Formats: sequence, C-alpha cells, structure tokens
Amino acid sequence: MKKLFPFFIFMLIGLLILAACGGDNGSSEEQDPDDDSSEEQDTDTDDDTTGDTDGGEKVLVFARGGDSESLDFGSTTDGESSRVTKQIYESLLEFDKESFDLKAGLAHDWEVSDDGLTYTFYLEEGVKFHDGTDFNAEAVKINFERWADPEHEFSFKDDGYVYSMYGTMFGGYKGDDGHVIDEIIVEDEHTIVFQLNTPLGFFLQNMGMSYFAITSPAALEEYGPEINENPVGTGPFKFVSWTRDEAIVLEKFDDYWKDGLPVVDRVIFEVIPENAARLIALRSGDIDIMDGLNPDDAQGVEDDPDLTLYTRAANNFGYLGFQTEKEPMDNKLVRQAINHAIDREAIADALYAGYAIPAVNPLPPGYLGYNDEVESFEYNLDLARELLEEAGYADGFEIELWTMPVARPYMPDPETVAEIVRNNLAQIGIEATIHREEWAPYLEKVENGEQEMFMLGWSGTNGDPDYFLGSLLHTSGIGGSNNTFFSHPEVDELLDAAKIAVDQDERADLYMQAQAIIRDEAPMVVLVHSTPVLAASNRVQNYVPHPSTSESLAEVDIVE
Amino acid sequence: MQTSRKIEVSNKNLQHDEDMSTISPFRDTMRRLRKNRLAITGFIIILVFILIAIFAPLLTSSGIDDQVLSNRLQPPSAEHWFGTDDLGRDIFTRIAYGARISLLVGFFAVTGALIFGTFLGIIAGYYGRWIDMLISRIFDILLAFPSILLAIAIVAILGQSLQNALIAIAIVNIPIFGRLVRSKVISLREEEFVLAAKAQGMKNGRIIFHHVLPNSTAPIIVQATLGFGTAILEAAALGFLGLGATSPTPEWGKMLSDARDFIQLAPWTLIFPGISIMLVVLGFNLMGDGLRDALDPKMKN
Amino acid sequence: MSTQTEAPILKVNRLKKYFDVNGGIFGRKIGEIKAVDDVSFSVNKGEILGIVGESGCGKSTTGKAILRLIEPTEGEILFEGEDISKVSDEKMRQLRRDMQIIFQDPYASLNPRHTVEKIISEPLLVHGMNDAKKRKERVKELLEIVGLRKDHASRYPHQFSGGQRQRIGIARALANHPKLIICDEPVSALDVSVQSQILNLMKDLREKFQLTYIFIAHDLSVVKHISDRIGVMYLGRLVELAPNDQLYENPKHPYTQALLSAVPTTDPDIKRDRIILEGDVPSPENPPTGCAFHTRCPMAMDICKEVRPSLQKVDEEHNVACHLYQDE
Amino acid sequence: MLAYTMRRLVMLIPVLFGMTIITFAIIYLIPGNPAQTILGESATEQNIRDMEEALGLNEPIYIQYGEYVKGLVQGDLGSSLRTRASISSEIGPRLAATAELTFFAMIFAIVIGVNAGILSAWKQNSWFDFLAMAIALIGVSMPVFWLALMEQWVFAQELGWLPSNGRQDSRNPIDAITHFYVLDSILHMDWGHLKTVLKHLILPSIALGTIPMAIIARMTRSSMLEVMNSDYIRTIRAKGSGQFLVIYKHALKNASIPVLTVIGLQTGVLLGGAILTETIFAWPGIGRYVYDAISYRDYPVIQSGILVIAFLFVIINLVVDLIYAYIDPRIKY
Repeated sequence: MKKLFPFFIFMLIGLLILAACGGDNGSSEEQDPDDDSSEEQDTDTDDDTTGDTDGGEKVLVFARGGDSESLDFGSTTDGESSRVTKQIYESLLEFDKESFDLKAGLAHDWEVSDDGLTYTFYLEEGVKFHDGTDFNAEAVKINFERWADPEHEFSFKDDGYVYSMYGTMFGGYKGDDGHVIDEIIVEDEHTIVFQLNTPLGFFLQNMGMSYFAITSPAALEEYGPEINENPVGTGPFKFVSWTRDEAIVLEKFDDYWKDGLPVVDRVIFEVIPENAARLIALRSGDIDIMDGLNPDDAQGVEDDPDLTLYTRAANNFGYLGFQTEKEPMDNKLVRQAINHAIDREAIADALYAGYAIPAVNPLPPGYLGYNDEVESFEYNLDLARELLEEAGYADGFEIELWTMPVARPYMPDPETVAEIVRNNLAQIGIEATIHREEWAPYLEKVENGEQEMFMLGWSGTNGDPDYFLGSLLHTSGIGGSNNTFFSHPEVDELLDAAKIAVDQDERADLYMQAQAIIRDEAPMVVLVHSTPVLAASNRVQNYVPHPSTSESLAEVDIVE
Repeated sequence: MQTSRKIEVSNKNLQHDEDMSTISPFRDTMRRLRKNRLAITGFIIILVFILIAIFAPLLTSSGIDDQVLSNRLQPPSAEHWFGTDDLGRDIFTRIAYGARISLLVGFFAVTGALIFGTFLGIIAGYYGRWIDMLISRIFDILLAFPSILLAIAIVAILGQSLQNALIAIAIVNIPIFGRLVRSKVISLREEEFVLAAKAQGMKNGRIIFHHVLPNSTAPIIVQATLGFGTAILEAAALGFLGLGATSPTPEWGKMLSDARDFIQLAPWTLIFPGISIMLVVLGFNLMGDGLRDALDPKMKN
Repeated sequence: MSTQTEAPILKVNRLKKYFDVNGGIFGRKIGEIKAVDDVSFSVNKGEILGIVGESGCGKSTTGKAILRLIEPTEGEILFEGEDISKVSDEKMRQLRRDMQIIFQDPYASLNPRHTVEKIISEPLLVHGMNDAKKRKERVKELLEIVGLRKDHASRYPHQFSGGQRQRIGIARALANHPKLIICDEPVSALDVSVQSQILNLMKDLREKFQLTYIFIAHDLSVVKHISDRIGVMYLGRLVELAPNDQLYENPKHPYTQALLSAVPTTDPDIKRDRIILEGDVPSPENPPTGCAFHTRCPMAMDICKEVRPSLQKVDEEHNVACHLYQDE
Repeated sequence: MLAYTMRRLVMLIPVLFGMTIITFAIIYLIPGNPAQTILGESATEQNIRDMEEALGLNEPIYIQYGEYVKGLVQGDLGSSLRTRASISSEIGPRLAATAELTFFAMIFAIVIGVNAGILSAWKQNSWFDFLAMAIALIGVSMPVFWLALMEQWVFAQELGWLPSNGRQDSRNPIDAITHFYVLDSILHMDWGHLKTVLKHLILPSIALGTIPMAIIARMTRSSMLEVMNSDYIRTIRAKGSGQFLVIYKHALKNASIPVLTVIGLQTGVLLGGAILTETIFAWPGIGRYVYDAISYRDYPVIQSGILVIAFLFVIINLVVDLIYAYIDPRIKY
C-alpha cells in the first residue's frame, strides 16, 4: 500500500501532461491540415516506422460508416464490401466512371451472337493476379462455376457461403429452370464463350458488376473458405491487412497491368460509424475522403475552403408500398389519393437537405428506358381528398403503417420518413399507426403480404432497369421481392419482352410503356431517389463517385 | 406491594416526556428528513419535473409531433425556448412530454422490480432451504450480467418498444430488490419479535406482512428511490441504443440518439435532453441519499 | 408443593436437537452441534420447573424446541398427553394458544413498529377474538394485571424501560389464558433491582391464573425462590433433576455442586467452599466421550471417559446422571 | 483460503450454466428467421433454405443447445451472421481494446476519485469539499453517453484538442502484437505511437470513468471522515507540521477497502458503459461489436458479446472477492 501513493501521484501527473500536450498538438492540427509532417517532426528523433510509411508515400484514407462484411464479393450484397473489393478485383467489363455504360475491363473485346445466346469475351493478356499466377480463361470459368454450382469444390456451401447475387442475376443456379448460363467454354487461353439457353437482356450489364469479378483460383485453393479474409485479385491494389471495425489496408500492386496506375501507394478504408465524427476527422486532416456525409452538413462543407463536396448519382429509391390485394389498398383511387397526399419535396428537404430527387418512376433517372414523360403525382391535398371520397372513403380510415427497423441506403432514417408520412396521411383523414417489426420478421411478413402499407426500397447493382421493374413489379416476384403483390398482365408482358430483347433501344421503349401503366396503377408511392453526398479534402484529385457506391481509386491522386 | 410502588416511579419518568408519547417511527423519520437540505433539494427537483409532466399541455401549445419542416434545427429563441429538432418540432414541448415517459418508466420499472423482488426475496429469506437456494442462484445469474447488457438481451428477445424496455429494466432490477429483502428477512427471521409472533400462533402470512415487511421498509424505500434514478438512466441508454422508445415518442434517450448527427449543426438538440435526464436522476439520487440518512443511518456505506 | 397425583401437563421424552455444520468446497454437512442431546423430563400442572445451566448448554434450545419454534430433531413432546412433536403446522399454531413463551431480551422481542395495544391484541386477534372493542378491553385488563397503565396502550416499545417492556411481554403471553408458559431467562437482561419485581409479578400471576412455568435461567440464585423442581443442564444433557430444597441442600452431581458453590448466600451461617471448575466448556460440536463433564470434573473416574451415565433415580424424585451414584 | 477459492469456483458453475441458458435463449427466442436477416430483401426462398441448413437451424432445441455448449467449451462462439467470420477469433482484439479502455478509465477514476475524496475529507466543509461532492453527485447522475457526446463536441470539435474517435491514427497504424496498443507501442519502443494512442484514450476514458470516479470520491471521503475522527489521527493532527503526508499515507491504507469494493461493483457498470462509450468514440472494442450487431440484428454476435462480457464481469468479481478476503482479515471464509 505504501507504494500506492507515489503511483497515484505519478499517474495523475502523467495524465495532466498528456492532456496538456494533447491540447498543443491538437490546435496545431487544426491550423495545419498536414498533420503528418508536424507529427513527424515531433517523433523524428525516435527511430520508428513512422518515417518509413510517411516518407514519400502517398496514403489515401477513405472513411466510411461501417466495416465490410466480407472480402469475398460474390457471397455478400454489402456495399461496404464491394467498395473495397472493387480496388482488389476486376470484372470482365467495367462501368463508366459516372454511369452504368459499359467499357472494357479484363476483357478488351466482346461479341454477341444475333440470337443473343452466345457471348464471346477476348481477355487481356499478360494480366497477373496478386499472387503472381496468370489470369486466363480458365480462371474465369472456375469463378463462374464456383457461384453457379453448389457442389463445386470452391463453393464452400458448408461454410455458409451463398451467392445470392448470382442467383438473382442469372436466374438461379446450376440445374434450376431459370438458370440462363448453359455452358462456359474455354476457347483458348484468352478467349471464353458463355452459351445461354435463353436470351438475357442485361447479360453484359451483369458482367460489369463488381459482384462478378475474378478471384485467383490458386488463392481459392490455398485459402479455401477463408478467401473472404484473404482476397487475391488482379486489381490495382493488393490486400495488406484487416483490423475489424478499424481499418482495411491496401497497397499498390506493382505489377498492375495498366501502366502508371494506381497513383497512390496505399489506401486505407477506415471505419468511423458516426457521420458527425467522420466529418470532425476530415476537418482535422485525419482522413481524406468521407462517405455518408450528413446532408445537413453539406452546406458547411461547401463553405469550407479546404474541402470539396461530391454527390453520387441516384441509383435507388425508397417507397411506400401498398398491399394491392388487401382492402382498402386494392382500390386504385385510394392508392392514387395517397400518392397525392405525400409531400415528396418535404421528405427530400427534411431528410436529405435537398440532396435527393423527388421520385416519379420506380427507376432512377439516367437508367435505360427511364420515362421522362410520366407525370408526377402533384402534392395536392384537395385532389387527394376528392379521390378518397370517390373511392368511398370520405371520412378516411385507420391503417397500420409498417416501418423497417434498420437504415438502408435508400432510406437512411426510416423512422423519420414514417413520421412524415403519418403526418401527411393524417391531413387527408387517414389515421396511420406506426408498426414496427424486427428486420427479419419484417421482411418475411412483408413478403407474405400481411400488411396493408409498408416502407421499403431498392438499390441498383448492374445499372439495368430489369433489376428494378422486373424484381419489384412482375407477377413472378410475388412472394419474393414484389411486396406490393402488384400483378398486371400487360406489365408482365412488357417486362418479359424487355428481359429477353437484346436490342437496347427496343428494351428502352418497352420499359417506358410499363412505367406509364405503373404510374396509373400506383402500386406504391415512389418517394425519393437519394443522391448521397460525400466530402473530401482538397488534396484529393481525380476522385469520381460512382452511382453503384463502389468506384475504383486507381486514378485518385493526393497532392500536397 | 413493592411492585406497584416501583411502577409509579417509572410512570413519573414517563410523564416527564409526555409530549413524546405518540411519536411513531414514521414521524420521527419525517422530522429528520425535513432537516436534510440535500433531500429537500432532490424532492423539489422531482416535484418540478412531476409538475412539468402533469401540466405539459398547459406549458406549451404545440404537440410532440407537430412537424414544421421549414423550421428545422432552429436555435433556442423566444418562440422555441429550447430550439427545434430536425423535423422542426419544438424541443421544449418534447422534453416536457418526455418527462411523463421518464417518470412513468421509472415508476413502473421500480414498482415491478419491487413487487417481484420483494415477493421472491421474502420467499427465499423466510422459507429458506431449497427454495432459497433456487431463488438465490437465479439472482446470482441475473446479477452476473452487467445490467444494461442484460436489458439489451431481454429487449433483443422481446423486440424493441418502450414497454419491453420497461419490462427489461424491471427484470434487471428484480434481483437487486430481491437480495436486499432476502437478507433483511433472514436477519429479521432471527429476531425475537418474529419468533414471538410465531410463538403467539400467528400464520406465516401475518408474520411476513405485519412483522417482517414493515421492519424492512427502510432499505427498500431507499433502494426504490435510488432505483428510480437508475431505471431512468437505463431507459435512456436503451432508447439511445435504439432498443427503447420508438418514434415519435419523445423519450429523452431516443431524442439524444436522433440528434447525434446534428452535434455540429445544432448542439441544443443534444444539450437539453441530456440535462433533463441528469437533473431528474440527480433529484432521485439526492432524495435517496437523504432518505438513507433519515431512515437508516447504519446503511450509510 | 408438588402435585404428583395428576398426570403431567408436559412430558418430554428423549428430546434431541442437532444443528448441522456446513463447510468444505461444496458446502456439505461436515458435522453437527448437539445442542440438546437426549433430554427427558416432565412438568406437572401448576408446577414451576427451573432449568439451569451455563450459556450454550442447550437450555434455551430446549425451551424453544418444546414450542417447536425450533424443530426438534428427535424425541417426543407430550402436551396434555398428545405428542405435539409431529402435529401439522396449523394444529401447532392453534396449540400455541395454550403454550406461551416469555423471551429473554425485552428490547428485541417487541416489534418496534407496533404500539403496545397492537402487540398485546395481536395474539387475541389471531386466536379468534374478532371484536375490536373486546380486544381493547382485554388489552386494558392485561395491562393492569401486569402493573402498567391503560393509557400506555398507545405508546411504542421504545418509550418504555426494560422492566416495563418485560411486563408488556408477559401481558402478551397471558393474553389467551395459556396453560403453560416457558420463561426463557426473562429477567437476565434486567437490572438486579427490577429482576425481583418481575419475579414477584410472575409468582403472583401463577397463583392468580393457575399457570405452569418452565423457568429457564443461567443462574441458580434466580430460580431458587420461584421453582418447585430444578433441572441442571450441561452440554445439552440433563445432569440432575430434583425438587428445589433437595437440590440446594443436597446437590449430588459434581457440576451442580460447583454451580451452587458460586451462588452467594444470604445466610452467613452456611459456609460453602467455592469449587472452581478448571478449563473451558468443551465445544458442543465435538463433545467429550462418556460423561461430558469428565474433562472438568474434580471427581472424574476412568469409567467417566468411556461410558455415558444415564439419569437415574437416587432418591425419591431426585435424579442424577453421574457414575458416582450409579448402582451397577 | 484455498478452500474458499475452490468453493467460490464451484459456486461459479451454476452461474455460468445459467448464463449460457440466457444467452442461448437470445437466438432461440428472437422473432424471425436469422437466415432471412442475413440474406436481406433480395433473398429467394431457396437461398433461405440453404442458409438455414448451413446454420443448423433445423435441429431440435436440445441439440442446438447441446451444440452451443459444446462449442463454448471448445472456445467456439459460433460465427457472425453478417460477416460469417468466427466470433472467437474476432473477439480477441476487441476484448483487448475494451480492456485497455476500461483499465485507463479505472485508473482515471481511482486517481481522481481517491485524491478528491481525501482532500474533501481533509478540508471538510470547505469550498473544495462542497465543489468536489457536488461534482461527484452530478457525476453519478450523468448518462454516460451524453457525457461522451458533450466531450466530443467540446474537446474534439469546438476546441480540436483531442481526436474524437478510434484508437490510433489510421494513416499510420501500429503493428499489433498484443492488441493493447499502449503496450504494443512500448514493446516497439515507438514513442510517437504511444503518444497518439494515449491521446486517443483520454476522452473515452474520462467518459467511462466518471461514474466510478464519483462513487470512489464519495466513498473515500466518508471512510476518510471516519478515520479522521479516530484518536490516532487526532494525535497526529495535533502535532502540527508535516501531518498532511502522514495522514495521506494513513488514509490511503484505509481507503483501499472501499476502493476495492467499488472496483468490484463498478466493473459491471464500466463494462455496460463500454457499449455506449465505445459506440460514440468509435472504439473498436467488444461494446461496439455488440452495438453494431444490434443494429444489424446479428444475434450470434449479440449473444457471444453478452456472454463474454458477463463472463469477464463474473471473473473480475471473483478476483476482487478473493483479494478482499485476502487483505481484510475480518471477512470470514
């Protein structure tokens, strides 16, 4: 016990000194965003690793709200995962920088047969995986078979691997009726042919998705089910380390096949869960780019001379869905009335500080076949009341409004949206009570159509309209993703035709027709397309956010 | 007779302080409590919040969910004393109505814990043997979890709602009351006046309710008062973690969690709910401390 | 004094009370304390039986075990001919109307939160006097019987002196006209000056209400004036049981002799040599074999270490458990 | 002492057993299908069936519980629904992060609490005493998460003195050996890192340590007042000069028991508070692990996180009890 007293005093003094010097340092950070150099001066005398890493290296720190689930892109649908794997892996095709237009990826050229059943890809030569093995047609075949065939040696089914995105995009798995890929033929080392059994309008679009990138077969062999923690691809950066909930560190792949890329030496994906805290970190120079800027803070970022504000193009929408088989939602007039009663502008302003587009169609603008001519539902309470009266509900009614318990990209704050909707509905006499469920039962029950009115949304992945319209509004989606139970023969026909058409103009026309019908039937209130805002330090150059939320950082530079 | 003479002597002694003849233990406590300045402060704080909760509709003209989206995140002003939140709702209104929630949560959680805890504590303490064994082990297990964690577990099972949070907090507090009552009952069981009651031929129920319980009230009251504060804190924490009240309920912890994103833009959305929680809890802590001093000076540690 | 003609009101046969001792890693029973070990005696109606022994000898346990305030481990307790050691709790509860106890500590035995009125009227209520007015009357009556004032009824125990509290305790015991009262060292917590008042009161009450007392004390001088017969206990066993005068004039057991030699006499003519006992009372958890007293007995013989002496009649009504007097 | 220790260990068994039942119940009793949770809104029925099978959800309850306990005994906590990573391997570094934070919070609480308590008692009824006790009272009434938010607002944002989140500078991460970053940077003899790591520790430690600090201050003060009224201290006080240090030493000796008690009692509060503090300061500890799991409804992680924290709590309490029994001879065992 005698030693305790000096110990306490020592600790007390120590803490005070720390607090004091912490203060000094912090204020200098505040003035000088280039914290590293000042940090280095302090520590220069000590021989440490700080000097080596900071010396001439360019380090880009990208901060986001959540950690990645897995670095095996195919077995997850998590955006935070593909954001990282996009840097490590490449697909046969790539999307253009700001849109879903296709350009060459690992395949420099491709051909489609006239019947739309045979796709031939000519692969880049001399491309190496990070582990030094060669990229070739065989590798492509192994990857696709791994996803398609649950019995494949690299399927890792027993370890809980499920490739749900593959199943969704290619109509199921090997042996399923809807599965479109009949056969994959390796023509030669650098030529591969996909033989389909039905035409698929968005097959090429799929090939650009980061969910169908190519993993080194040698690495699959080596790591087995642990491939999700040891990614090996052909991308500009290779994987270094992953400290869960802290950071994923990537470094420049020296043998990258595109000359002069990547520009920076290291990319660190840091996790800072709170939007506000992330902005503090950006301002103090701890990070370079932050995703998920609170829209209310966007003005402050624009006013800040050291920061730049970026917006991502819209690629999703949130909606208020109606169970169209249940009373009173089976009445088209009621659905239209509610459409007129919801103040989309207010939601866009309140939730996104204006960084959202009030939605008209259940498809983001800029997509193939987006129908500009569809008239939006005007926010008009009188009109809404009239329609309601016409439908026989002059005195309104009581209803449950189901709201989801988790935030999704298309609906960052479902509770607040629910409150605004409830308020709006009250104005036309509809008394909504907000009903909550846990996420899993919520999805189950919504899929079973137990509710009358619910909230949900949809995010794009391959930039194709079918992923929106086909999933959400085709009769075949009932019991799955068609939670409004919307079933309209004419719409079904149009969507079916568009799905198998290979000519993109023809497809666009079919989708436009479908949207016009959907607008009139009003199975849902399409609320807003969010245009997420990001902020970055002015030192960051050539950064272009992609609507899919994952963009390559290969060309991004840091200038002092 | 020799005896009667002696009695007269002692009667004189009693007449000497005749005015004390009706002083019951209860009044004695009240007298001591009134002298305790901290306890009075605590009592006043709580009273103020109770009045705010009751008269909330008179204090403010707006409702808890009156959204004026054009009026978002306004700083405190004459019109909005505590400013407005991200949906343009008056924060003062929400805090005033929120007082109802916090006080009710405290009340019901403590009452629930008190009733079940006392019941189990009495059974364990009075009957002993295997039933004591069983109940005590259950208490041990429940107490093996840090309280907020156990509450999280319970809400995870029951699902998120204010009511379930309340149930969780009550369950978490049951062993605290249970153990207290049990130990008190065990010590009282050995007291001669309880033995005397048994010797008189009283039934167990009567012994428990007329002899054992009334003599354990002091620590129970103290614990209940302090428990009020903890329950409010726990409810706020659950609300903050997104496991308590749901929108648009103006629960203070939930208000804090909703306002987190606006810490830079609108700090008042965070400051006022936090201060409210702190003040109410402080009130109960002060009163609990005061009651402890007044009721049972031995319990001080 | 003795009224041998009637059947005894209470008969205790081979009463035992063992307390378990727990310990070890699993908290199992690792031993037992023989607080009362094979005690037999009987009490006649209207008699006062004194039980004397050093503290820890099991005399209080015996008293409480008779009332089943502590459940006896073994043995029979015949109250008015009926074995009450095995009757149901409810039956026992009703029997307690007839058997009462006065506790040692007048401060602890009264509920501090109840008024005197409530304390005394509660036994009336639980045994069926539902009329509040009648109860009030009876409480006043009882207060006067024990020498307190009627208006004391509204006060709380903490406002009384020790002697007065013990009077309240006596009034409570008397409330339902009991037949037997066990007095568990009723005066040992009181000042010497008050002791005799209480003893006199109890004597008066016995005559007035034809009560039977078992009077437990750790001091022979207290029971001398009040008892008809006296039993002496040592380490959970009865070592001597004899009528009052015989015990004082002719104590047989060496332990009784030692106890008696410590009593200061008021008669200067009688001179006794004080017998000082050596050593401490052995632990009841591990009592000596044979005669429990042999470790301290000035007259111990070899047999005392081996064989436990039984309580045997040496004279009419004089029983002793000692090898000095054993016939065989 | 050994027997006492053994007995305490044996008494732990039913408690641990009960804990597994409670944590098992979390998975078993939650509404909805975990497979659906994992796969989200775009899952097909076949996906869900496959996932159920992979997770072993189609077995009867006793088999599931048996598997669960069997796994626990082998140190296998199952795997996360969200990341599919093994929880046992994920939890280690997080445990270290939480332990480091908790340790420094406790140091803060003890250093400030004990000193403030002693000084308050020494200067009883002075303005210092009044102020310190007022702060202590407010301290116990403060919601941890609110304090943390206010700290972040004032010290990180408005003043910019201290980092607002994380354990270290992400641009320049430390090469983890033990995952106790303070220890790691000492092992690396890397004083630059040590400084940043300690700077990151300040705000969360203060937030987490405030409640125990307040309680320790109050307990120290009251036990000190008792000591100070003893004849022994009166004599020393009467002697005059140099008395303060003597009393300080003497007082500390006496303060050790209440402090130890508080440490035992407050570890639970601390570990519970860690959930809130870690969330706000983005501290990658076990508390935030559980919090993130809550928002993703990742029940196996919630389950294991709660179990591990509770286990830790039980062990710490056991150790405190044993130390207590060791240093205080009045305690019977």
